[in-house]
Amino acid sequence: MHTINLTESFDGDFVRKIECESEQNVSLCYQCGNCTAGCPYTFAYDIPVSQVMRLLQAGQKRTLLSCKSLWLCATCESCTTRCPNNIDVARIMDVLRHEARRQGYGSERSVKVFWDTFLDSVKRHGRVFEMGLAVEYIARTGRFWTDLELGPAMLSKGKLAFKPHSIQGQAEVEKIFERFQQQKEQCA
Amino acid sequence: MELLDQLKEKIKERLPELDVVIGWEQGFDPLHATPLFMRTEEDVDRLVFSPLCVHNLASHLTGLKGKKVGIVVKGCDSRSVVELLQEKLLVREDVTVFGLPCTGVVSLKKIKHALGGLDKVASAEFNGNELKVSAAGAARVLPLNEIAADKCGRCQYHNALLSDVFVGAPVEAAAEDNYADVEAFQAKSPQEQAAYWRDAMQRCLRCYACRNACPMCVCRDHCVAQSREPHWMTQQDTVQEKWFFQMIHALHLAGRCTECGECERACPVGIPLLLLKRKINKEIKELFDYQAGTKIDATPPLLSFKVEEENINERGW
Amino acid sequence: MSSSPTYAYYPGCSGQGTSLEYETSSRAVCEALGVVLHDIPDWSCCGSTPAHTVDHVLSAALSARNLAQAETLTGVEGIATPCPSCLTNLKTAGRRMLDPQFKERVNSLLDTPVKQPLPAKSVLQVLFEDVGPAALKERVVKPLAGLKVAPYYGCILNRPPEVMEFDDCENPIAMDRLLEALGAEVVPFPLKVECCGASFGMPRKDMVMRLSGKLLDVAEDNGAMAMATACPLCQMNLDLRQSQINATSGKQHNMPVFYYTQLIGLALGLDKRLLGLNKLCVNPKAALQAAEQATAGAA
Amino acid sequence: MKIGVFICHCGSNIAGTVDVAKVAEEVGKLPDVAYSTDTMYACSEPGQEGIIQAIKDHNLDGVVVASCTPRMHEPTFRRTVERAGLNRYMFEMANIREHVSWIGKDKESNTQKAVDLASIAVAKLTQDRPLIAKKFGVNKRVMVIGGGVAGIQAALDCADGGLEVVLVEKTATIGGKMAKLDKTFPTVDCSSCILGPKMVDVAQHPNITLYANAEVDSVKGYVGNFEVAVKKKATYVDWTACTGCGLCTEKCPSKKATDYFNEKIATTTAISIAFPQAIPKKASIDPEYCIKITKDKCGVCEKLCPTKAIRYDMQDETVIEPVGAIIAATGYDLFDYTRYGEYGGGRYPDVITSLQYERILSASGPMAGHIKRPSDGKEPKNVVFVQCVGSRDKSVDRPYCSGFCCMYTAKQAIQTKDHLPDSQTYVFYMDIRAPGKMYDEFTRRAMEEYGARYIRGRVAMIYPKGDKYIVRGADTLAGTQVEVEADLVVLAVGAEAAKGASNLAEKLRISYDKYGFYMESHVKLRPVETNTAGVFLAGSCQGPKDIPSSVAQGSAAASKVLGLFSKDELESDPQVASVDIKRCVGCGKCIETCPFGAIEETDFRGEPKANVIETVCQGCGVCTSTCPQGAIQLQHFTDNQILAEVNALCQQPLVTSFE
Amino acid sequence: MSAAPGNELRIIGFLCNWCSYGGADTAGVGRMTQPTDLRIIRVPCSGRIDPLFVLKALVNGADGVLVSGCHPRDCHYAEGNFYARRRLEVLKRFLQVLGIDERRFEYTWVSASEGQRWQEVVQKFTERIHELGPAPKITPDQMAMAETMAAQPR
Repeated sequence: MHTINLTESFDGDFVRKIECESEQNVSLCYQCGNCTAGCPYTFAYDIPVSQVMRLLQAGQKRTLLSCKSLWLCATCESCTTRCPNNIDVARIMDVLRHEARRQGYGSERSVKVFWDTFLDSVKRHGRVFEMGLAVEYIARTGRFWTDLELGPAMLSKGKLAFKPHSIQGQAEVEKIFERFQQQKEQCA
Repeated sequence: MELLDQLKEKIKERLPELDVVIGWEQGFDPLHATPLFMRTEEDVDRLVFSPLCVHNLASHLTGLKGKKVGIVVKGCDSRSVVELLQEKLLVREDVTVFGLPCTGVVSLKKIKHALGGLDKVASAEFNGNELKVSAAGAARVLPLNEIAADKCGRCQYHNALLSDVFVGAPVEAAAEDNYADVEAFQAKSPQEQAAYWRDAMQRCLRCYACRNACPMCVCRDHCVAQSREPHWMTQQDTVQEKWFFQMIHALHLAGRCTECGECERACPVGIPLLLLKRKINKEIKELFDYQAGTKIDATPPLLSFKVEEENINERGW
Repeated sequence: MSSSPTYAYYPGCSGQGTSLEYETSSRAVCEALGVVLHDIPDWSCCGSTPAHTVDHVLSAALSARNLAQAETLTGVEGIATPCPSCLTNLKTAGRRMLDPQFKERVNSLLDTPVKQPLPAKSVLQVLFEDVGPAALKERVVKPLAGLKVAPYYGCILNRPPEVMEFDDCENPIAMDRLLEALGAEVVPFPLKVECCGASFGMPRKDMVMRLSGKLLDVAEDNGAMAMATACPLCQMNLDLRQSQINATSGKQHNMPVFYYTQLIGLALGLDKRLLGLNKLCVNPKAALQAAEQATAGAA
Repeated sequence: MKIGVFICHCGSNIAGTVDVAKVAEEVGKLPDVAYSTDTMYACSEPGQEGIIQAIKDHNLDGVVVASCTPRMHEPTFRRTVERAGLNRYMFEMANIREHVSWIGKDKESNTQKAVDLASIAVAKLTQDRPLIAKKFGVNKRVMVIGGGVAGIQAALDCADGGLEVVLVEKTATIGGKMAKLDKTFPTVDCSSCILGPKMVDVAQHPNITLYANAEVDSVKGYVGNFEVAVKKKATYVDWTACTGCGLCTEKCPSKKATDYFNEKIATTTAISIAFPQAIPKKASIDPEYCIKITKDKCGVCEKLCPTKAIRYDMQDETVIEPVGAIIAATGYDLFDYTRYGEYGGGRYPDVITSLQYERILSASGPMAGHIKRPSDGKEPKNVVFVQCVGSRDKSVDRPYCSGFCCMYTAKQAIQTKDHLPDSQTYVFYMDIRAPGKMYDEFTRRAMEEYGARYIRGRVAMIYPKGDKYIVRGADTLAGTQVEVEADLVVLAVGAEAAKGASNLAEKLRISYDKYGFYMESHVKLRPVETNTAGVFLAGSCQGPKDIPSSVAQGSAAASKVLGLFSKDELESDPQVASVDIKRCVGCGKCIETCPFGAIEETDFRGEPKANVIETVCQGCGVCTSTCPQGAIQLQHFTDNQILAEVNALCQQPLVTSFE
Repeated sequence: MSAAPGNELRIIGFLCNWCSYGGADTAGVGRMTQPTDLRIIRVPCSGRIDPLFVLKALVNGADGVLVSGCHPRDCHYAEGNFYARRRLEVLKRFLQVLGIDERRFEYTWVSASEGQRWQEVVQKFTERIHELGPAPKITPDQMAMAETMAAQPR
């Protein structure tokens, strides 16, 4: 473990940005650990959520944005629901993820690719095309063995449509993404 | 005629046990009635009663404290007597009330307006719903509803609410008071209102006629307007001092004013002083469902409270 | 008698595929119980979890398009959806759009702006509040007596309570009461709101194996013959992936995982085709028969 | 008038953000101000001497000090001007610290505001008149409300000091929470062994009248002369006859009555005595469960009672107690832990409160001191303690630390090991709060000698697994999630204000905070006084406290009462209403509104007039704002004094030029 | 929105000694920053406050008046604030015909422990008065005074 120089590495702008976007005050956290205690994903995290909060208080931007935990949070709201200080921890995790995306981090690639593929599917069809999503995901990750064994069951139950359920308003949905992208670029 | 004779008879019956009975007599001209203090039977014979008997005689009561006093009251006047009794400013046994039914009194201001002046009135005669006036050689007929006092149009208490002797047949009618005048004034912007009062108060002479005419202004010589202990007001003749006096008057009457309108009637410069009191009455009615001078044993709302006030919403402050 | 409860209905994408049977059984149950559903015309995907991991305005906008579409319907008191993930997104979008600035940013992404977001409810909430266990009980023709079922609500149906505003966030009971009304025996299930692994099935199967595996373990420990869920993702993780879980853990779970609407449909004696029991991966026949036998034996 | 003005620096507290010299200069320009200066610490000895010297040097008629809040030092400075020969009411204070320098950083605005505040003080002073206090007699009896350890201590100290004491206790026995405890920290001595003798002393003390099963109904009067109505709730047993033999409780057939003393982990009989050492040791009937009262059957106790003490038709009774002072010692109640759904919300029988655990540990408790699980009576092996349940938790509106949970948990962990040597305890804590004598050493012993495993982190959920409970928490020091398989879980539930505390506060006219704890007069310097003269506080009603602090406060409150009663007469505050007989029209409106009945009607030359009973008047001034004639004036807050302040603010240009 | 120096408005507070004055002290002890416009007059009880004091202030040029007492049921004098509540409510409504914007007057309850609440009340009321701006000079002499003041060298 390395020594953190708190005077030099504290990134106040980063803390303020996360606080502002999440509308939360991270100083409220007194490190009781209830979020970590309740989090179903702690076993998979590289940094438990209470330490994410701690590192955020300490302004440790790089450590946070590069951590895997951000991508493994399912927003199950257990931390938010139980926080004794009424901090919306899940929202902070969300906002950290946004920032990580903006700064080009994506430490859990398979998850990020899955989410991106999902949104592409929405953009392309207006609704999620599950079959297409699976195929695309496998293509992008090269993990062609993913859930291969489930295929027959799903197909035999008629649960996977081969064609997307396209909607009339597909263009409208696509424009949502495009306008979002434009606004983002304008801001940048 | 019948009513007046009956009244005279009743007064004469009671006169021996009373020091004085207050009523009205004809004034200096046919349009004016004036208070009459009856001590003898001859005095009683001068008694009149007509829509010209505008004075609220209750204003004289507290000045006669300690004496056995009889008083002739219209419906509205009776409320003042009730209120004075409720406030223990009169001793019930000392007051004998001769109650009358009343169909309304005139507004001399309206008559003046209609006639273009009140000088040289030779005769005035009520005939049904009309007043026949001859002035400066010309005769005019004025419909009563055009010259009635504003307060009569919304009167809910035509008959004396309290009387030891009631003369005549009670009037059945009772109007609703929806405080339309207050609502209308309230609809103006604060700026318009302020300008209105500024103009009005510039006219004010600080003559205190309003106060002196008020039956509920019982402080008399000790009115805070002129005292130094406490020293609420200076004697400076400024608009805000004069206006502040009207605020004092109105707030000192909060929950007490019986809306006889004497303040406004007495004002020589025509300031609508009753409006201020009616505004407060309106709110007191809404907040506490209370009207002054209607029940002797009622508890005045500003001298009491409820732990939970159902009508006061404190706006979440 | 007041008029029937009427809602704008938002089916959600999975209802078109992986949770077809939830979709058809929800509709069938609502119809049978007098809840009127009008589909939101040309609805689109709410963006689910992936959208809010990118941006909150984008996420809200994907939901907001549907809120705007719902405003074209008349006579509806709100939006009903069977899917908790869609529900969360619709409610969160509505709540955040109370802030006029946020609303403006969302509307700037849309062709048709949202005027006044309609309140959203889960179909479970609609059935619990507008129909209620007592009325449901009266309609039961084929009680599910003997069926020991673990009610599993999933993590976001009731959480966070400030947003979801329905039922207890730690120990919800709405589904319990409805299942009890059907005559089923609801077993204690302490992990009612614990996460199943969510959408990590494809990218991080290991996480789903562990979390859903635990849910199955606890349900079984508590004597459940079946589980009831209210979420397409939960159902898929527990049912479709049960074979994977067994393969990973070496256990032999054979736990049918129903949508609670399927169980209501069964008890109401609705058309089996609409209930889609044949679409469940873990065959429920054995459990249902066992229940029947247990009741018969007792009688 | 010659007024002296002293603007205090308060070190840098005021001078840091207020230009005090400027304030002194500006205020010095006012017409009546003869002397104006700034001073480093007005309240210090040289500060006060400076004031006295200036009064003499400049022949001042009155003094204004602009410094801190008058709620702090007004009495100090009044004594100062008195020492210089002025009447103590020829003094005014301007609060330029709490209301100016501490709440704004802009020096120019602050300075102007300080000038204004000092100016209104000067304006008021020009209207001040000397006032002389009157004396009145004191009823040297004291009422103590609440018979917990704080109340017991206060009652005994007062009684030993020679005062007559009335002790009012809500429940059927005194002893409070302490009587329910098995052992006490940090000595692990037996609670009833140290409390029991004190309880007996209360019962036997000739100066103490005890009303158990009684509550305060209403409080009238004022310091020295209160009248308290005490409602003695029906016990259905004539306590003058009852000998506490217990025969009735043995034979009562209704055995399902709620056992409040045992924190509901057991049931008791409909007629019962709370516990063997109860004081008074008298039986009482729970009417909800009594078969005779509910169904008019049974009547066993009546038949058996050797002294014929049973009264099924007993009614509540109210007695009036005149006292001169009141000590509130109403204690605390436990936070309702069922609000924590994640801990089972009361559904799990083996997840219990710390006080229930005390009853389990207690030899006189329902399990006779054997630790057994409520569900199946088995001895637990793993016992988990969860701290801060309803403490330091904003989400349940309990942000404060309850103070004593860390200590009793350590004690319970030690006791657990003593009772069950094979057991293992785990303590989930956030921080260990052990700032007392031998306290931290004690918690260390729990870990070092008794092997309690302390885990720093909150518990997120508890759920049953088989016949055990999974306690899932965090170990934040290890940075991980942890699970313990527990047999018994003890929740360290926090303390909250006693139920009905705010209600009683309203009767006593004392303030309480948003949680219902009573407000002391000054946080540091007047910890057992209230803002209502003659009403004192002891124990946890003021905020959570452990036994030593509660006892200390009980004694402190008693010493305050003894001090108050050391004089035969008290000085009344001369800031009372006074009638101008000329102006009074005798309408009696003031009589109607006075909250204290302090105004009476008198006859003055045949005219009714208002007359103020000075010792009864509390100085609220409701009468003054009621009287339209301004005939009744609250001294020191007369119309003229307040008008002077209003005028000082309004009748001058908004911005006085500094140049 | 703390007023800039020189930009202050004239706000007068009437506070009861036991609760609200204490609450303001508590806010001070907690260093809870507040706008500086308010000047506090201490009275024993909100029941002591004659509504005419409020009018006196408003007529003579105050831009806002704030009255604060103990919460109902928690009056040091048991009943004073109950009377105050009735009087002040009537007063507030009376303003509706006096040409004085009723928002310039408010009454509320703050206990001695509620420092933060006091801070919020002061903040909110001061903001409100600044939104309303300086009170219109209703009388000619006041207008004259305002002019003199404006002409004064600063």
